[in-house]
Amino acid sequence: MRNNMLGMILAGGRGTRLYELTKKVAKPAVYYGGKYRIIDFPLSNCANSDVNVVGVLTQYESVFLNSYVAQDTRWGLDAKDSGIFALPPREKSESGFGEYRGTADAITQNIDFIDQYDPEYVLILSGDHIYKMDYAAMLAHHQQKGADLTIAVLNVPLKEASRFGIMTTDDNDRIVEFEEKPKNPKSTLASMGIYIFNWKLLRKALVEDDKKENSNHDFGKDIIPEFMSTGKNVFAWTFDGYWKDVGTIDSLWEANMDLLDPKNRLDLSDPSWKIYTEDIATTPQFISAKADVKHSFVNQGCVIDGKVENSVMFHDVTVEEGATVIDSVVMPNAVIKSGAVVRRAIVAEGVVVGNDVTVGTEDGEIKLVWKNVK
Amino acid sequence: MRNNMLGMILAGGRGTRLYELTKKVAKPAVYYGGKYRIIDFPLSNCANSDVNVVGVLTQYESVFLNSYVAQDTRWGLDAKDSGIFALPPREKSESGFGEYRGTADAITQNIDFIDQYDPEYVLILSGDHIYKMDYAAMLAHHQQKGADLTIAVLNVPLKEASRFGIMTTDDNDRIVEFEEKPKNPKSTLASMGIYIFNWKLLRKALVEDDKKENSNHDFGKDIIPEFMSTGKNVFAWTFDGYWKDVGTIDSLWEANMDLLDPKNRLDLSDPSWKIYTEDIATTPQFISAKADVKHSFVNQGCVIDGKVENSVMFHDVTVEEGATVIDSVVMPNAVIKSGAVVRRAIVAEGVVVGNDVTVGTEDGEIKLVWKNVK
Amino acid sequence: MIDALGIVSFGNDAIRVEGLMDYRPISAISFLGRYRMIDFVISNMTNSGIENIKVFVKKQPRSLIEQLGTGRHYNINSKRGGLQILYGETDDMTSGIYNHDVSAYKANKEFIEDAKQEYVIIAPGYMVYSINFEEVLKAHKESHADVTVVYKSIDTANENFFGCTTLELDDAKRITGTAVNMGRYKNRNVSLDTYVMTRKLFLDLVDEASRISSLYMFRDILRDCVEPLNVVGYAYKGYCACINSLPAYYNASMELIDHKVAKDLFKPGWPIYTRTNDSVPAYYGEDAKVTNCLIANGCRIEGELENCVLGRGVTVKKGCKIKNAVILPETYIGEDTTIEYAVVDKKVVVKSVKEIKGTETAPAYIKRRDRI
Amino acid sequence: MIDALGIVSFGNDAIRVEGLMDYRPISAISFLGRYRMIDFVISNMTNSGIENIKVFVKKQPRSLIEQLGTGRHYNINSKRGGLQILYGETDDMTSGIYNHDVSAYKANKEFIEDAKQEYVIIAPGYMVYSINFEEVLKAHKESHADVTVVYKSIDTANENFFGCTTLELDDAKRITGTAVNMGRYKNRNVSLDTYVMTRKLFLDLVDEASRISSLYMFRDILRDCVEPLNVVGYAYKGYCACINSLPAYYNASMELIDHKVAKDLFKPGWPIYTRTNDSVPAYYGEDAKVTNCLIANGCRIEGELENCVLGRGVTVKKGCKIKNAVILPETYIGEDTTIEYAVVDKKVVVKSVKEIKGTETAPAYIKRRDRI
Repeated sequence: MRNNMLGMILAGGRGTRLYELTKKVAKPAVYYGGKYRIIDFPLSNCANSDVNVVGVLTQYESVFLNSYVAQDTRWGLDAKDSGIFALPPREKSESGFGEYRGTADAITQNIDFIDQYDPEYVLILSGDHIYKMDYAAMLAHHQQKGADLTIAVLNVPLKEASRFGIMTTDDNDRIVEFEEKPKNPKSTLASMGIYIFNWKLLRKALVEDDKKENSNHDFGKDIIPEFMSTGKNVFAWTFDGYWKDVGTIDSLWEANMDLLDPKNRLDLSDPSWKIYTEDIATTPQFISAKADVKHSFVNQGCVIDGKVENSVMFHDVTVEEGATVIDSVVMPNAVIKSGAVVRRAIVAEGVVVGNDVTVGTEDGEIKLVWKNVK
Repeated sequence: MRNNMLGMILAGGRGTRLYELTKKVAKPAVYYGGKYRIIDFPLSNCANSDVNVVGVLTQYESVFLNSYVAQDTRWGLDAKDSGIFALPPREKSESGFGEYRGTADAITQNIDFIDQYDPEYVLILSGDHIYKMDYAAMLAHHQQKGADLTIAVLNVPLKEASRFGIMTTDDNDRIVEFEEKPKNPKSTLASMGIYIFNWKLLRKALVEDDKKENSNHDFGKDIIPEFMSTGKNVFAWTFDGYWKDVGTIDSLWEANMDLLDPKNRLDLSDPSWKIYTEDIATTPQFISAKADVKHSFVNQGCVIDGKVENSVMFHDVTVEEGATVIDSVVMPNAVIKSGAVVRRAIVAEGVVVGNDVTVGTEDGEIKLVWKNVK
Repeated sequence: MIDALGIVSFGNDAIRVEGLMDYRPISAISFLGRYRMIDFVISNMTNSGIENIKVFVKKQPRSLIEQLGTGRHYNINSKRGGLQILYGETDDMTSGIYNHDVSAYKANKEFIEDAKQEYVIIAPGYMVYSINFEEVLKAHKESHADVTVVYKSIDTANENFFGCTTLELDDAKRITGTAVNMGRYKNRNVSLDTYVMTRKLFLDLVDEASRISSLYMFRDILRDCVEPLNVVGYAYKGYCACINSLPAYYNASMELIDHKVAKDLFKPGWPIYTRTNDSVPAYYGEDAKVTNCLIANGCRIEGELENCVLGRGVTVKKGCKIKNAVILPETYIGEDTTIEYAVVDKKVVVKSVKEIKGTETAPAYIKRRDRI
Repeated sequence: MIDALGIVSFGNDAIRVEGLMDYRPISAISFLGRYRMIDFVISNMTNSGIENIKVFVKKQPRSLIEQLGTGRHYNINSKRGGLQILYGETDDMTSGIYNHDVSAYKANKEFIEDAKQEYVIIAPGYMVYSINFEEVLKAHKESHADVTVVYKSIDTANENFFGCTTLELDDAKRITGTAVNMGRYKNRNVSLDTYVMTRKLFLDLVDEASRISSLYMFRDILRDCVEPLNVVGYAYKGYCACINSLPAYYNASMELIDHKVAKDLFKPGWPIYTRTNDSVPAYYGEDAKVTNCLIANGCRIEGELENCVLGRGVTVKKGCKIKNAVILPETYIGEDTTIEYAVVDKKVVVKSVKEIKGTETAPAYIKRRDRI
């Protein structure tokens, strides 16, 4: 750890409002952007920010996620002293077996993991947000301010502010007030759930919190208020880029469509900040003589014989001759058969949309197609 | 998986009779042989036998073990479709969170992991045995016999037979009787806890066993008797090499001393069957003008100024001038200070044996030195 | 795992892909957008269970070193097997004509001697095919041949495989003579320069060749051997292209745009691996018009493309009309450019030139990193 | 991470480790049993936060390709940074004298141009030292020098660093002149051929050098530059050996057997990485008698050793008496062999010869894979 900061990604979420997409994989493993899984974003951010040791706290349906993140070569965190480590709950010699009780408890139960590396700082991240952020710049701000805790914040529209943890800061970026989901927000600076802690102080706070019976063992509800109330140096660091929490089918669809917006600020093709993901062996994409592809992202291995417009196509999707895909997200290995029409839909991995079937409408609700339709 | 066999290593054991050596690491992570951890043996056997996808079922104090095995480059299982996957218990969408109830249950809870790879055979191994075995040869025997299940067996002395699962076989290696720890053993063929199952049959048996209320969900007690009683083709494959289950301080010490025996059959220097382990950056070993090293294994990074005889020294051990180490195992980074005498002892990692201190005696019990002695 | 050492050979001097080969050995040339030529032979080997592979390079090793890496992306487990790059350089080599396959084998003999495998499978880096070497080895053992040569019966020898070795076979598939394809006949059995033999025989033949003449290449010694040895042919039936000239490179690229033809090369369960570049999916703009094309990731297409192969990260701006062209990775084609019958090498920037035209038989070539 | 590109240079023709260099470039030579020479400079770079490293090779790249691999064992994360091996070969190179550092830089200029870093740190593969380049870069920035040259003040210039450049420094540490150490004086400031400058200046100097003469090497252009440019010295105080001859190689090996000397090279928190070989711990037999030795893993020692360095996997049978020798990896010394003052190369088998003796100033050399 050259910059002495260890990353911990909270990736235990079930993502129940993504329905069938999270039936067998945890929310951080959900597909996004024609090629990626959501957790590729915090992992790639870590790799690009020189955060070389990353723990991923998993719990729900973690078999796939554990093995996915453990292939650390994908994100280039494969040097001798680097690595990505899946951290599901485990049996301990002193306390037996127990699941994570809250976001803070997930860290508490892995104090021994963190201690192995003896970091000066610990970066806490969420595994289900889409954004590009330079954590090294945030750390520089943390060090410059002499902070004990720095919280990354985002300016949100006032009407949405009550969905977030809201900060009030002074001229020096010091946080003077923190309210979790306030009814009448005093500011529009929302917490992104991204924290840099001085590890010694966090460690102490976690050990104390662990003993409190009434605690939710949660960063937003317990640890940050504790830091505030005991007069620690808590600072805000303002982020000014694309950021999305994809909790629902609608927001997942929107986030994909955002990529097609010419004004979109999430540039995935910037060579200096690549988003890394699994390397899949496929052919190139075949665009046939009958194909008509416009305003879309199409990934490797696709065979396009039909019409694709304003859509995001994952690897190895087949769109047969005479089929139409508009305003949609089509996940890997899906097949859109001849004559089928797919509009405003998310087609899940491997799903076959049968000949001449129509799913979705031009202006209706976003449709999740999670099993074959004939 | 070129030979279509997936490996599953049971590595959940606490190893309570190894006392302080397993306080912070699970038994499969205990040091052995001057350089290795016990689990390096089954993992290296898998790599050398072309078993390219390996699941490691962990539970007790698994943080270290999970991250240790996940660095699959160490064992050369780092190709695109290969890998070692730590599989601790996890929360599932349909059944919530639960620890492994027995050896068979550990596999049952990971049926979905195995199904991802769709193997024809599954190899079940234990993470805490020391031996070199070609599982590909065992698989060839399994295929040749048309077996549903093949159990690796070892000829043990009759008096020890009642500690094992004991097989009776016919001329064709078919197992006709299986008794778990019999009082009056009918044979000396002991199960090594190494099984090759046809996955489809095992999968079915596990799903059925999962529902049985009185089951221990254990291979020896439940699954194998079930295979026997339902007339499946169960065969024995006889192993004729070095094999050791190191469950106690005495047996761990013995296993290390076995390496120094000229008749020892566990050749760790055979280039065609290397045992792989963590790669540690150290200096070479410095043997000074005052040193006297005889009949010992000494690992990289050691600085030997004193006398070392009939001992196994792990990396970066310091033996100062005038210190003596005889008939002992000294684990990494331990320091034997000037004038100290260590005999018939296991000195744990990082322990300092102070100036002129004596630990152990010439013919006494094996002494475990797990904290600094002054 | 099969009991064979893989040897990737380099071409003889008849193999000359004009332009492209000024910058890298043929096996490192970009192909079909996603791949480099060598991906095919290495993937064939690892899919066949060959994990110990020696890749011979004649010169300019850099691009191959980077493409091959440790081999993990080709599914080679680093400690069991491995990809070793062997270089033909010798101290007394003052001229290129002595730098041929036999001299490279001889200079690196110890690494072949040290291998544990009973057999060698030799295959070149300039063939694009999809072959199961396990089956070839099995056939070799069953035939009790000394040497098995993989060949393909073609009826277009007057147009393809120029300069390749043609084989005369008797009814038992024994090879009775060889010739060089000068394009005079249509129907020929063409050697794919792919051989199976024991490692011992291979080493003997290398010694024999270098004893006869310091100019002898491996195919020369094989020609001499059809009499004393039992040299047998193995017929390969799938797609194969021999990339030994710029037109051959261009034609194979055009041919494989057709998904039906490509299906004969890309077979289920037989992945062609390559090194990932972590590029984004290809983006097709509002005004894109793309028909009959093979596109790699990272491309941004705002113009019109017909019958093209685009490498990774190619940009095609608005108003472009590009037809029958192969554009190599990271090239930028500025607005309103017309391109027809061309091969545009890597990292070219086309800004001021507005028209590039070649012909079907003599495609235009724009050289690497050119700014025009 | 520091904002510098690492460049590992190869030596000029004055660097000639007799025997050993017939088989590999100097940077690939085995050193102190466990290492290869290049491990020191690469570890220094990665420990200093340099993740983008270009290694220049003059010839025989194979052993370096294998030692370096992807660089992960040197702690280089594969996707952020990387080790790239660049080869000096050019088509018009008919003779070795044109194959020098400047021609190699020029041939591979595009890779240096494409780098993102502001600075370059150039360090050779034949120095054994332990240096923090982050501190050198910091000093370079603070001094506002155009070029910083790392040097060491030594009082044994009559015995060591022959052929190296010596520096004349004024009180402000500005370099006012250079010379070549011919061994005439004891006290000299010796250049460690280690430089810091901006990437832009480096590229300009390479152009300048090749403009003046096709025989100009990088140190020639630096000599010419001390007047127009502000070239400043940075004093390195730790252990350093320049391995530019067989005696220098031998002497450095002998010197570092002493743990007190070695402590000046192997510093806490500054690991020297190398490629693991997965060898077992060294075995000392019943009759072994080993004093004052550096031993690598995989050795089996049954004889007597005094003042020796043993590489990985060396076997020393009973009755041997080996004194003041460096034995390279995988060599086998049969029973009752006496060796004194010798360097025995890799994979040698000593069976019939029973005595090998050199002298302290001219150690005997047994060549690679010899069976004697």
